[in-house]
Amino acid sequence: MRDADFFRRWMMAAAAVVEREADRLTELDSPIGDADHGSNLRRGFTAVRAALEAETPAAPGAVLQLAGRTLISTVGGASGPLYGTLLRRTGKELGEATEVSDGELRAALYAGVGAVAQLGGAAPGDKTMLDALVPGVAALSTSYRAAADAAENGAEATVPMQARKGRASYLGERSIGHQDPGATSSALLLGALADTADPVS
Amino acid sequence: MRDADFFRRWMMAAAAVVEREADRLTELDSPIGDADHGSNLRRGFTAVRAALEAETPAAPGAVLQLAGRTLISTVGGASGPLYGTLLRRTGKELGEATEVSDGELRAALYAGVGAVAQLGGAAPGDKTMLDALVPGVAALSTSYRAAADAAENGAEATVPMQARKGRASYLGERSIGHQDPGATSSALLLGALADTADPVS
Amino acid sequence: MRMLINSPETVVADALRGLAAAHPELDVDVDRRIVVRRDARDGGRVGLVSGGGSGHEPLHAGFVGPGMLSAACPGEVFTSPVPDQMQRAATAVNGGQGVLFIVKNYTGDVLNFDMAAELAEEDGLRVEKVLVNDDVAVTDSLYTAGRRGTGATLFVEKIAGAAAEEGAPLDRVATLARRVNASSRSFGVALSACTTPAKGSPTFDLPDGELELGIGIHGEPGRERRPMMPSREIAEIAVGAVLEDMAQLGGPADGPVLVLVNGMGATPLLELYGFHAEVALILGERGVPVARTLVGNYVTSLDMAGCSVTLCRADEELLRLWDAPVQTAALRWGR
Amino acid sequence: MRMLINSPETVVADALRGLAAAHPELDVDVDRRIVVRRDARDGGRVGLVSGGGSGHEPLHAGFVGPGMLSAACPGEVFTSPVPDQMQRAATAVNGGQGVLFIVKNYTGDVLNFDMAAELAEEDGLRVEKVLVNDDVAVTDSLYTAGRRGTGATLFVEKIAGAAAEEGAPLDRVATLARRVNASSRSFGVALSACTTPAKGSPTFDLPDGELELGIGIHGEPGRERRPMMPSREIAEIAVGAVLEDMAQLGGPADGPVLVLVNGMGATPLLELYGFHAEVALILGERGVPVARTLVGNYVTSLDMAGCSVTLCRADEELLRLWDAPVQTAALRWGR
Ligand SMILES: Nc1ncnc2c1ncn2[C@@H]1O[C@H](COP(=O)(O)OP(=O)(O)O)[C@@H](O)[C@H]1O
Ligand SMILES: Nc1ncnc2c1ncn2[C@@H]1O[C@H](COP(=O)(O)OP(=O)(O)O)[C@@H](O)[C@H]1O
Ligand SMILES: [Mg+2]
Ligand SMILES: [Mg+2]
Ligand SMILES: [Mg+2]
Ligand SMILES: [Mg+2]
Repeated sequence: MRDADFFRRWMMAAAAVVEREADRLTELDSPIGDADHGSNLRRGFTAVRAALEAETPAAPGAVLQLAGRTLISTVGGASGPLYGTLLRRTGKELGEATEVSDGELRAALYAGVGAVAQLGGAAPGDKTMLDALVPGVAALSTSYRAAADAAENGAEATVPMQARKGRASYLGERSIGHQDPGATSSALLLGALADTADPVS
Repeated sequence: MRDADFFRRWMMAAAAVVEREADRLTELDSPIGDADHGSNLRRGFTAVRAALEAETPAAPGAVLQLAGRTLISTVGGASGPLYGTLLRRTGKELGEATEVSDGELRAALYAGVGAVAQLGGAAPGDKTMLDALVPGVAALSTSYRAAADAAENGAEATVPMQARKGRASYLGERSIGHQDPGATSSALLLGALADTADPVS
Repeated sequence: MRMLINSPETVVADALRGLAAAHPELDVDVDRRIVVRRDARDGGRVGLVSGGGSGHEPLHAGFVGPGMLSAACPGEVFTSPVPDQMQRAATAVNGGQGVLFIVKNYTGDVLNFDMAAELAEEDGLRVEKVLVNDDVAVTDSLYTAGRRGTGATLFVEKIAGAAAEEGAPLDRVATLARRVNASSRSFGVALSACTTPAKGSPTFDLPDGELELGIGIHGEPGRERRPMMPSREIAEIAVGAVLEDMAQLGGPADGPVLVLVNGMGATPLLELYGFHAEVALILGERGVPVARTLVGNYVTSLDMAGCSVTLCRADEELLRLWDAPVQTAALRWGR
Repeated sequence: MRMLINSPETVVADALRGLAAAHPELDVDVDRRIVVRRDARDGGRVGLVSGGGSGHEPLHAGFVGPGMLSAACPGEVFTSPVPDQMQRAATAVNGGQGVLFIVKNYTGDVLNFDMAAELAEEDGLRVEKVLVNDDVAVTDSLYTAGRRGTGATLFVEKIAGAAAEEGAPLDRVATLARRVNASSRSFGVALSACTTPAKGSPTFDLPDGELELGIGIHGEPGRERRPMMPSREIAEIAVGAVLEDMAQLGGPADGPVLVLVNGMGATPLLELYGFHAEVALILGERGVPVARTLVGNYVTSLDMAGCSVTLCRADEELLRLWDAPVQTAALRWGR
């Protein structure tokens, strides 16, 4: 069973890895976007960290909902509402229980990813964060590490895709050959989850 | 004795050399000026050529006055009024005679250069066209070639000078180390005169 | 990085402080990032709220004032604002007649404004939205995020603003705004990429002597790269693309148009006017009468060099509203 | 060369064609290169004629209209116009009350305007001249061509234009113009050089990460090169230099000032407003009250990145004339 502290540590780990990788995410957002994905997420997760230091929600669901609300209120852009919705919806699914099972988390994340797909209207293959989130969440049934690896593979698999959603879609065929920044950050989030679940000491 | 055709050919030779050297003059005007001296003089002498093709003044003085007026009406900048005045004043000094002696031309050019000094308020050593014109005209008593060489030396001698007139003066000490574009074009004008007087066949 | 800034993090806040200092007639909340016309709630007018990423100045804050926007919500550079900003702005400008959100069609802007509209409606406000999507360079909108909102935003904000100023009700202001958008088309060209403060180097690599056709206003490259050409040819391409798409509007092809020749930020006015000479010539050759013209830097992309052309097919009503007085930092005329 | 032009030779003529197309209220003689306010001769006003090299747009043609200039004479890029232009403009705007030439202090401008004044006086016109020389970066004016005319030109043209519009006689308009110039000081900074069409490459070499202090508006480098610094520090240097020099004006050091934070052409408005935040803060710290502020690209240097600060010590009369209505392409307010 996973308690609120586990989710807090996941979010802190996510904040740390976003901080570390922000420049790379912005770089990825340059050729096919507007060069802000890294700074967007850095701003958002810095705020998430501050929120979780100021408040200590007692339930896993509350932790994720606070994180999601914070992202929505601080990030902007496409990724703010999308990641915010991912965490908020996942948190809502987890309800008010103070501990949740891995199965419950998996089901909740399914719902969260579904909400992202609905909000953004994208499907796998459109070269968005969904290309990492969907295979990542699917592999959760194996393990957190498998989910992270699947997301990572999914992110890499966006390179040859032609974008059909988000800014990269404006480029048409010229979007081919670049890795999607949002898929990359999604892999980082699931990586942070795996690191929190199975700390590599 | 020099007739109107001699002065026409001088102006045509000047137009040709300005055309050839325009880019270099503009380059020289970049580090210590506003990068237009070559295009200014090219525009002016192209108009001088056209004017002398349209009209054929019968007197040396009229040729130079027409050229001077044309420069004033087409160049603008500092060099337009200064070179325009040089030629206009020289032309006025030559009067209406249909032929003039080398001595008369020398005296007239003295007056022309004096008019430039008066109009612009500059003196030799200020890093302007006067640093080529003054020694150039002084050497006319030897030969046209000597005048051209003296002007050329005078232009080169502007390199170590600190400008006290014109745009280069704004740079203060940073004007040191660059050759003055106006002194350079003055040397070209006297070079064209020498080529017209002693054609190197 | 050739930027006149304190730090990439403070760019937007610094600009808002400067805006507040320069324009006492505006109510600038630097922390919450909303710029509000001081008398927004007086007069029982419909409130007009727009916003988007920063980096397109004077859009939108420069268009806040009598006859145009009631409030603007600037986001981070090239990042749409967050819903809280628009929700607050809506409350600040609602004089009881409801609020129109003017949203440029980008995924981020759409999502954040949608969330804000939900929040505002939960607060009991009436909210309408108009989506600006005038950029004809985005084709196949089935397979993209749809056409981008660019120069037409200015037309929408000006004309809807004039209608609101006259006291038109929300539905009518919204309908007009949608009509202006539907009647407008744009095409943009970049001669250089731009540099965002966060990245510190150009967003793409454009060698000297080449240009990008069909760019947007976020430093993204266009659809196609071509060798540099004379402005006459660039104008042919831009005006051609706009007119071709406009033909689908139906209606008289020789109806009068509003023209916006818009600089992307780093192209001197000298060049923009020279470019406009070609645009005007081409429109004349094609028999398109020009009713009004605006040349300048209005919907920019930081320090990008280049320009865009926006045309709006305008009937008598739109022209009257276009001519109506406007008093903002960046657009002023009349009365 | 990243330029939206047809050819270096046609830049000025093309821009004038575009100006004519965009502004039917102006009388633009493309061949003779004069831009005249249509009703210049009506009303028996003093005529105000300015001009200078092109590349500083919207200066001067963008300031032609009611309440400001009667005519502008654009020269080639960075090259003063020729006397024939000013002579013709003087004739075109002379309504019998004489003409004031507003001349930026550069050797070329001074010589050409002087020649034009002689010609116009030979034609029987009354001509006065005012020399604008506000740039404090040029020190030792004994050993230079003297201080350059930069941002204060806008103050002079606006205030003298308002006086002429009110019907003030030539002497009084000239005296006022000289007073505005004498009360104004500027300092400019470049973050990049500019590229003239004729040369096609930057006028000087400024490595990324460095800036030039004390530049003029013709692409010439400044007095000093320094490593890049935050805008707060740049503002300290610029405002400091201006205020120090202004102290020589005597009079109350805490008199109100007009502030112009002027972009050199390629610096985005976002950065200019951010820079102005610092300027306003520093003026506040030093106890200098700001009466009016203008932030934008007004006296530019082609595509140079950078900015300048101009302050003008303003009494009640100057403020009143500053606030008077103005209707030009680039500056409009009032009525
Ligand atoms: N409609 C969408 N559905 C899912 N993800 C999307 C959608 N649009 C964009 N994204 C994701 O958002 C990422 C960009 O985020 P970000 O750069 O922060 O926002 P913006 O595009 O507004 O600048 C893209 O790389 C993509 O993965
Ligand atoms: N006061 C002056 N007296 C004599 N020559 C001058 C003076 N000022 C400038 N010059 C000359 O003019 C040249 C510059 O001419 P040009 O570049 O055509 O005009 P501008 O300086 O107006 O751009 C300088 O190199 C210098 O030789
Ligand atoms: Mg982005
Ligand atoms: Mg020069
Ligand atoms: Mg963005
Ligand atoms: Mg010049």
